Amino acid sequence: MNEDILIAGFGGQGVLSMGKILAYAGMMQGKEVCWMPSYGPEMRGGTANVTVIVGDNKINSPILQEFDTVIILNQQSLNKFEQSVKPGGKLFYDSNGLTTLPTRKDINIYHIPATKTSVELGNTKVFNIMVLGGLLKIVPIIDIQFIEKGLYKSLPERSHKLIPLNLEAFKQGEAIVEVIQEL
Amino acid sequence: MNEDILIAGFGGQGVLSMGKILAYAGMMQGKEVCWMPSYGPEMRGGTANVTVIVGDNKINSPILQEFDTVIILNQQSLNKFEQSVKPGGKLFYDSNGLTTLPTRKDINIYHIPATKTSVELGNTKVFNIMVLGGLLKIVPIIDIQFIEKGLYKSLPERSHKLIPLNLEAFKQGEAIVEVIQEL
Amino acid sequence: MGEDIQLMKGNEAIAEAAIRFGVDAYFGYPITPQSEIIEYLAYEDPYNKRTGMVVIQAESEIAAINMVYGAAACGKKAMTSSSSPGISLKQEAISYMVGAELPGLIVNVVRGGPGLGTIQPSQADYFQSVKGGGHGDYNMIVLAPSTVQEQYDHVGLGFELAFKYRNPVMILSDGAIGQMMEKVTLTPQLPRENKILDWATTGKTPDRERNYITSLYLDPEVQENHNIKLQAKFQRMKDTEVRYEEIMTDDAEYIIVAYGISARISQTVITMARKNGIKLGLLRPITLFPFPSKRLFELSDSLKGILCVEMSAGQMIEDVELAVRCKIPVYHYGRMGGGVTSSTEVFEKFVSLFLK
Amino acid sequence: MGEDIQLMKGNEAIAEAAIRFGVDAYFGYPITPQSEIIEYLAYEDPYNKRTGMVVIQAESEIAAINMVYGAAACGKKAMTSSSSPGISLKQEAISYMVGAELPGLIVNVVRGGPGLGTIQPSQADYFQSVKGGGHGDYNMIVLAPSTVQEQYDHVGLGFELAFKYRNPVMILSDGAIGQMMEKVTLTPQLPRENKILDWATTGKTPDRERNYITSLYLDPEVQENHNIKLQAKFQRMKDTEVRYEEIMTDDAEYIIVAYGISARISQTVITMARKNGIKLGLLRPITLFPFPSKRLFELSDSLKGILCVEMSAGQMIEDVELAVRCKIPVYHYGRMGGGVTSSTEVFEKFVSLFLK
Amino acid sequence: MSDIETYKKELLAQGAKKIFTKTKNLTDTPFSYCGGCGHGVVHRLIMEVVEELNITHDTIGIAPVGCTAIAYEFMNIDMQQAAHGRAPALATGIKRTMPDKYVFTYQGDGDLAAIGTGETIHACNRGENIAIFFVNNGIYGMTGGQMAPTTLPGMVSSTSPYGRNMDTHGYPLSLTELVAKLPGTYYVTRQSVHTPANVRKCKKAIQTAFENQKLNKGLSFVEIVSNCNSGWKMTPVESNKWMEENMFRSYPLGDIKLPQ
Amino acid sequence: MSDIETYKKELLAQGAKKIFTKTKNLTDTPFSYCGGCGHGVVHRLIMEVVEELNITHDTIGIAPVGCTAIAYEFMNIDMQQAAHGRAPALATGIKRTMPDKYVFTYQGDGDLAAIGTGETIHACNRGENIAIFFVNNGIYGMTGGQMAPTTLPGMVSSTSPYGRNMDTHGYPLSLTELVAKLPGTYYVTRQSVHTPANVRKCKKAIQTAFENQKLNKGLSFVEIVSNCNSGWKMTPVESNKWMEENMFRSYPLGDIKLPQ
Amino acid sequence: MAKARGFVEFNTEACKGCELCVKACPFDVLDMNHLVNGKGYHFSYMKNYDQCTGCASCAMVCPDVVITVYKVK
Amino acid sequence: MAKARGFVEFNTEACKGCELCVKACPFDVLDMNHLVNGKGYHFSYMKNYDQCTGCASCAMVCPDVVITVYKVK
Ligand SMILES: Cc1ncc(C[n+]2csc(CCOP(=O)(O)OP(=O)(O)O)c2C)c(N)n1
Ligand SMILES: Cc1ncc(C[n+]2csc(CCOP(=O)(O)OP(=O)(O)O)c2C)c(N)n1
Ligand code: SF4
Ligand code: SF4
Ligand code: SF4
Ligand code: SF4
Ligand code: SF4
Ligand code: SF4
Ligand SMILES: [Mg+2]
Ligand SMILES: [Mg+2]
Repeated sequence: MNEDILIAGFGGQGVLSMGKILAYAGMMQGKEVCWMPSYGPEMRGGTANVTVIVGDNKINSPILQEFDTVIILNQQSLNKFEQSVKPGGKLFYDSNGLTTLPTRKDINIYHIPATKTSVELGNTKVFNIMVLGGLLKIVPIIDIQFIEKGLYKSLPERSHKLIPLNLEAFKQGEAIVEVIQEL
Repeated sequence: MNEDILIAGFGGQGVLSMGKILAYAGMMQGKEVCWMPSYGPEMRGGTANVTVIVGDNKINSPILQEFDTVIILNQQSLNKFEQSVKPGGKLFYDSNGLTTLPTRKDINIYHIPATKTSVELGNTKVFNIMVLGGLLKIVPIIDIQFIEKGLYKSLPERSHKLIPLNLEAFKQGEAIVEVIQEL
Repeated sequence: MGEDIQLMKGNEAIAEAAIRFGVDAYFGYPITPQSEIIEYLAYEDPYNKRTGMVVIQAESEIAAINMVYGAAACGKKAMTSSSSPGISLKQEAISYMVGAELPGLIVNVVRGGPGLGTIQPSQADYFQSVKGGGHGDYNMIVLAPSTVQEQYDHVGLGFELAFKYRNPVMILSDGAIGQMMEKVTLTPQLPRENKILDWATTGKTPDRERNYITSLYLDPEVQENHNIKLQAKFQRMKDTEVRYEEIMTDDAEYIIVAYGISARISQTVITMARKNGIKLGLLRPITLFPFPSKRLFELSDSLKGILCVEMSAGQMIEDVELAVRCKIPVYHYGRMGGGVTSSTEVFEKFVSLFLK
Repeated sequence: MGEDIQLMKGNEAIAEAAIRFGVDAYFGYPITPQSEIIEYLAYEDPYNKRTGMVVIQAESEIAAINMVYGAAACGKKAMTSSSSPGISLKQEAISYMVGAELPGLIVNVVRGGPGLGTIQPSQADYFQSVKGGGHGDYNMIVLAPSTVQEQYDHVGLGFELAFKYRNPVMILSDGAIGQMMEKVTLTPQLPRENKILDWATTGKTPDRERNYITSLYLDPEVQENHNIKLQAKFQRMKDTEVRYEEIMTDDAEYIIVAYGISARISQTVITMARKNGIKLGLLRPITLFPFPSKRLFELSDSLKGILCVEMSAGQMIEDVELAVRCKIPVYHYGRMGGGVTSSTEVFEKFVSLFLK
Repeated sequence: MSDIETYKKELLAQGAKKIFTKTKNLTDTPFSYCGGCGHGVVHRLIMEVVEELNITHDTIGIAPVGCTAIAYEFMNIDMQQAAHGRAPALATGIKRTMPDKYVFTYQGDGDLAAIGTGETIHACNRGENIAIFFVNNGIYGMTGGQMAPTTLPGMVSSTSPYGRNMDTHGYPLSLTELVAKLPGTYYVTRQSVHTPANVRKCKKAIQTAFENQKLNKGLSFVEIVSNCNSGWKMTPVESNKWMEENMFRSYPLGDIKLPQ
Repeated sequence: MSDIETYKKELLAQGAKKIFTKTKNLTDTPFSYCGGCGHGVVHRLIMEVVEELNITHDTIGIAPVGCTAIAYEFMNIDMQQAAHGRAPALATGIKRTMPDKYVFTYQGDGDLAAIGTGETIHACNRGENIAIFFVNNGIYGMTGGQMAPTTLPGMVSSTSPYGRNMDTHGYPLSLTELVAKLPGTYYVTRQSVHTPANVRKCKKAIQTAFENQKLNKGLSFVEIVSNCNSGWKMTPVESNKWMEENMFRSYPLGDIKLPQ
Repeated sequence: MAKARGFVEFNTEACKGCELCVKACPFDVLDMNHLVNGKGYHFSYMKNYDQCTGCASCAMVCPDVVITVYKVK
Repeated sequence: MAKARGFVEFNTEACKGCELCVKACPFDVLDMNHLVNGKGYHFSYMKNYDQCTGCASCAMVCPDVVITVYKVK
């Protein structure tokens, strides 16, 4: 089975790189992967989103309307993509960016307070990976060892020293994810 | 009936303008006319030719392979176009430019010694119109009065004073044309 | 006679028409076999001596078509002309003009290609003109004159259609028609209009919102709506602007489909055929886009076959085949070298294809 | 694993392929959504760090394609890339390259038009690529990758074909495939060849006549013979280079014909249809010129209908209709705004057209 | 009431007047440019001058291809969007057919000095009676920071990631100095908008450009050296500093050709 | 035997040597140019220099669009025919991929200074290590004598039948002086071929251009002011006189930029 | 000469937090707020409001025309 | 110094009658023939052949490379 994932937030939140880490890790684990970003000048300050498909089957269309899993990191994205979760699918959010909360009753909803936690840790740069930790805790499509390999593959050499810190944050993410609603 | 005419010689011999005078005159006489030149840099020093169609019917193709009447003013043109005269058609030539003479037996052949005559008259500029005089003597498709009108129409104002001289030359042309072979 | 009849080259007819139809501006760059257009205009000097029409020799074909864009966006009647390689250079701007919904006239006096090719006549730019040599989904009305008179008339018609649809119009001529002289009945001088059009950029007066001319729609949805609007416009053209001429199609068992200079040659072929008792007719598309597909489809019921005569390797033939839904045999005959085919050649080809 | 597998953007795959296939030179000008190609090459700096491949950012798309012309005429593997408006600017030079029989690779990562349009993906440059956006009768092989792997592979294939036929080859990609990342199996580094080709301008050695590269044939007869030769070459391409992929066409009652990103979307549609017991298959042209007309004609005998899915107003559909000789219903579905259509949309369209 | 509100009220009572606010010649649409980008200031100055000269109803502007392709969203006047590099050709088409209008192009360095070189040189050489406002930020902003003809030696961009190398990438190109040599240009100047004083000077130059046009003097060419903090990968404040220290050395501010 | 034959025989007996004959680097095809046209001389000089420098086997020339589009018919070396104005781009493509070859473009004024302005400026600015031979005859010869950017004020052409009017047609454009300002050009000179002395000087300049290329010095730009007697509608002799009296005033002969 | 007095108003939602006005103010009036606006930018505000002379330097350099200036003449 | 002596030969069929060589000869050696060649051009010939110094001035300016020059050294 393939997992169709959407990550959506502000351009500055590292949405695209979050997707890249997932895709790299999936690849290291020998899976089929596809990463499809939104692009162009609208991203300047505006919303960015990326589709990541990870799975065992050949990937057909990279352009999806509905997703198994959606990660929401700001209000605009919630407005735009709450309806894109497949019935029975999963929605993750970080409440920090939100003024309203998801309301659908037919999906599973999880909260990852990654902004808050990373600020508390004094390192907002690990926000990304923390979100992934929360995600993969619930949707265990990729092993942490491959996340590590993925990081080595996707980050430039000079950033490799930061990887242990990132793995810490990943685990933190696994720890902080809360179930809001499970079907 | 339409008369399909080809005039062929050196670019410098005024081949294109000869055709223009014919076409203008035909137009003044209320006929259908079409003038189709060869063009382009080959004309630089090389051979030039022009098709003129004058007649009473709507003119279809301006691109002809065979002609009722062909006027030949240099050797290359003789080589190239002697075969383009329709059987029973007419070929006019000025022997001055020629090293060989037309040989076909199935066409009418006329000689207009216009170069020689115009040199003798001391005015080589009227060579053109002299040829036309010879032509129209044999192929009376246009009246001299319309040739006159055509000249007025086709020549720039400043050259109008030369028209009487040209009409003289036209008549001279009528006078000098010789029958070489008539079927 | 009363009428103002002149003997003119096809290229000169376009230039004189531009002045007489009150065109506001011509922008061009020399190229054989159409330089007579700008030369005639330079000689007539309409800016100073006739209508005030602007005539500029631009630094390139690209500059010329973009000058057309600028003037057209002010609601002016602006035109350019060139020949094949120069027209290729204009493709980006033509696509922009359609995108920005700008009227304007582009004349292509086609010569033989590809590449620098030859300066002799050709009809091998059909696809470029009709299918869209530029990028994106677009169309423009393509007029195909076959007489010097039509060269003249199509300038007027071209601008009428360009402004009716706010879309560029192309006159697809060729070196033969551009260079030949025929009688032209000239129409009376029309004034340049100096109309202020409500969409044009003529300076934002206090009584209206600003006008802007653009083909940029970053939002895909807005872009799509724009394209839907454009497509509806192209459909309107198809519904209303098809023009063609038929010769002896009433009783025809076969027809030739040919435009421009090839149609002239084919007329003679029809005459030859009829003399030989062959029921051959001619359908001459005057608009290549929109193509007279409906009429061809109607005719195809009673036809045994169609010969497309084009001075190309066979381009229009695709539109003919689609028009008749491949119901009857459709063949191509043409030449590809700038040399123009003769009526006899075409006739022989016709006989060998259909009657042997 | 042994194999060298990387996760790459479609655009990056093209750039990496250029280096690995031993391409001699890339000349380009930035434009979204394909600037990653030149950026990747600039970062890799193959001239200094890998193969000696030349990478130049030209002053314009026109300069870039003419640099390709110059290098190609020396027998070098040279390429350029751009997106729709930039490709329109290259039309004159593409026609020249065909006329002068020069190999070379042109990548078009298509965006929405007409005009400046949108930077989002589109497939509306089909006609321009396949029918000839430049002047004159010409064709080039047009490759339509639908995966990042194919983006990579087609660079190698493209040059192979370009040199086989001495004709430019186009890769017609789109913003979606250019921007997305997938796994790519990289092939081993090939050396740049530095072969001296007998037709190329590499300096006239005493043992041979001079070589010259030209598309100019002033004499119509010579031009015609040249065109006849070119047409024979295009026919050879049609005879030998057709490439396509079929998915579940064996028992299909209907098929979708789609290329590039639309084919990807359509694959999902096939899955949906099969789940619903509908016998739908897919024919994906890999070469758009030459078009898999013969195969479509064969298939059409057992089909009830065809849906063409293109992100355009309907361009390839003409080739599909001609291929099946209008024997069966052929419909178009597509989007025109840069927004990519969804599989569900296509499926619903299919059902409403054929099954209701 | 907060202290500041009290303060304002007090000053208003003392007769404080609004001495600066957004010109009506700018629309309500917020600029889509990056924070700190000089394009916004230049937009404002042009629109203020047009307002002050009272030529709003007679001015036609041309947006290029570049970050400011959508300048027509912001400038509340009649505008045209040009193909990349062709704005001077559009301007020629407009000015020749509408000689009483004020016509200006707004162009970036990629647009004007790379793909548009021919159009720039020839419009200048013809002495078209227009104004060219040329915003030189040494980079292709819109497409993501590629090298421009104006990129400085050693400067990093996405297509010169190891710095512009003059041997292979060529030299920084200043068309401004070149067009100043052409008899068709009447007024050529180089300005910036990174300090209040420079902004005021630049506004004066823009005003002169329009005034020249009224007098039918030929082409006025105003280069504005500006930052592209996104492309340069700096904060706006850093980028202005970098600009002063680096850009102005290659592109010194000041008048290059003055009306005689 | 005629007197002259006797005379020749006598001189041969005295040891007369052939001191000048047609270079082998020209083909046997006679030039298709008009009688008296300077293109022929320039062709010959380039081919002689290539022969004398012994670089025939390493030289690649580029023919433009213009009267000399078919220069490859005459020059007995490897050549490419370029699209109108694009020769410097071709040259870049060649030189960058074949850095050991000698590359030159041969271009007319329409080709180089009108449609090709961008390519000219940028090849010069990049300092491409090539030679540009620029034959300026003030007109578009090939297409029948239309106005060029270089056409002189008041000069009659088929598109300026009442003389070039600077108000509407713009000013004569000298790209030569402009490219001399660019750091990428190494050697810029203006020559003519209308007298034996000028021919000899011109040949020296052409030679310098090739020698610079050997030294990898950047771009050499040799303008040759020439006649187009057909376009000017004069005899060759008249046209050379007219050229001296008129063209040289706007385009003064001499070196413009010399290697430092 | 007594120092002129003035104040400025911000279209806070239009501010992109570029800080150019802060650097441009000759009287150190302005600073960036620790709060963010709807677009997520820290915005400029009058920290030392009573030092403002209404010189408009801030408004001159503001790329987003955020600032309106009032001055006592 | 005794005047150098020389002579020239013409590829007469290539001559286009431009007269540039005639004007260029410092010793008035050349003139145009009243006869025409195969292309119809009057062609250059050595009228005062014994004045020729073999200076090659004529050959320098001949656009059609018609002239070969011989000289006694
Ligand atoms: C024909 C064409 N080529 C390329 C592009 C892509 N493009 C858009 S903007 C741009 C460069 C913009 O740089 P500049 O002119 O300096 O403006 P800035 O964004 O820096 O203000 C380019 C290359 C295009 N839209 N059209
Ligand atoms: C794109 C394009 N535009 C125009 C032409 C037509 N054309 C051929 S030569 C020429 C001008 C030649 O003038 P110049 O460069 O001065 O060379 P000359 O003939 O004077 O030596 C033009 C405009 C063309 N072939 N291609
Ligand atoms: S990318 Fe650069 S030029 Fe464009 S808006 Fe941002 S800072 Fe300004
Ligand atoms: S037209 Fe002019 S440039 Fe061309 S060959 Fe004749 S004289 Fe020379
Ligand atoms: S008006 Fe002057 S003093 Fe007041 S905040 Fe602005 S810059 Fe500072
Ligand atoms: S200059 Fe303008 S946008 Fe920048 S921080 Fe100040 S008020 Fe905000
Ligand atoms: S070689 Fe000298 S002297 Fe002899 S004919 Fe020629 S120019 Fe005259
Ligand atoms: S210069 Fe040459 S072509 Fe001219 S007349 Fe003398 S020999 Fe003949
Ligand atoms: Mg820029
Ligand atoms: Mg010239």
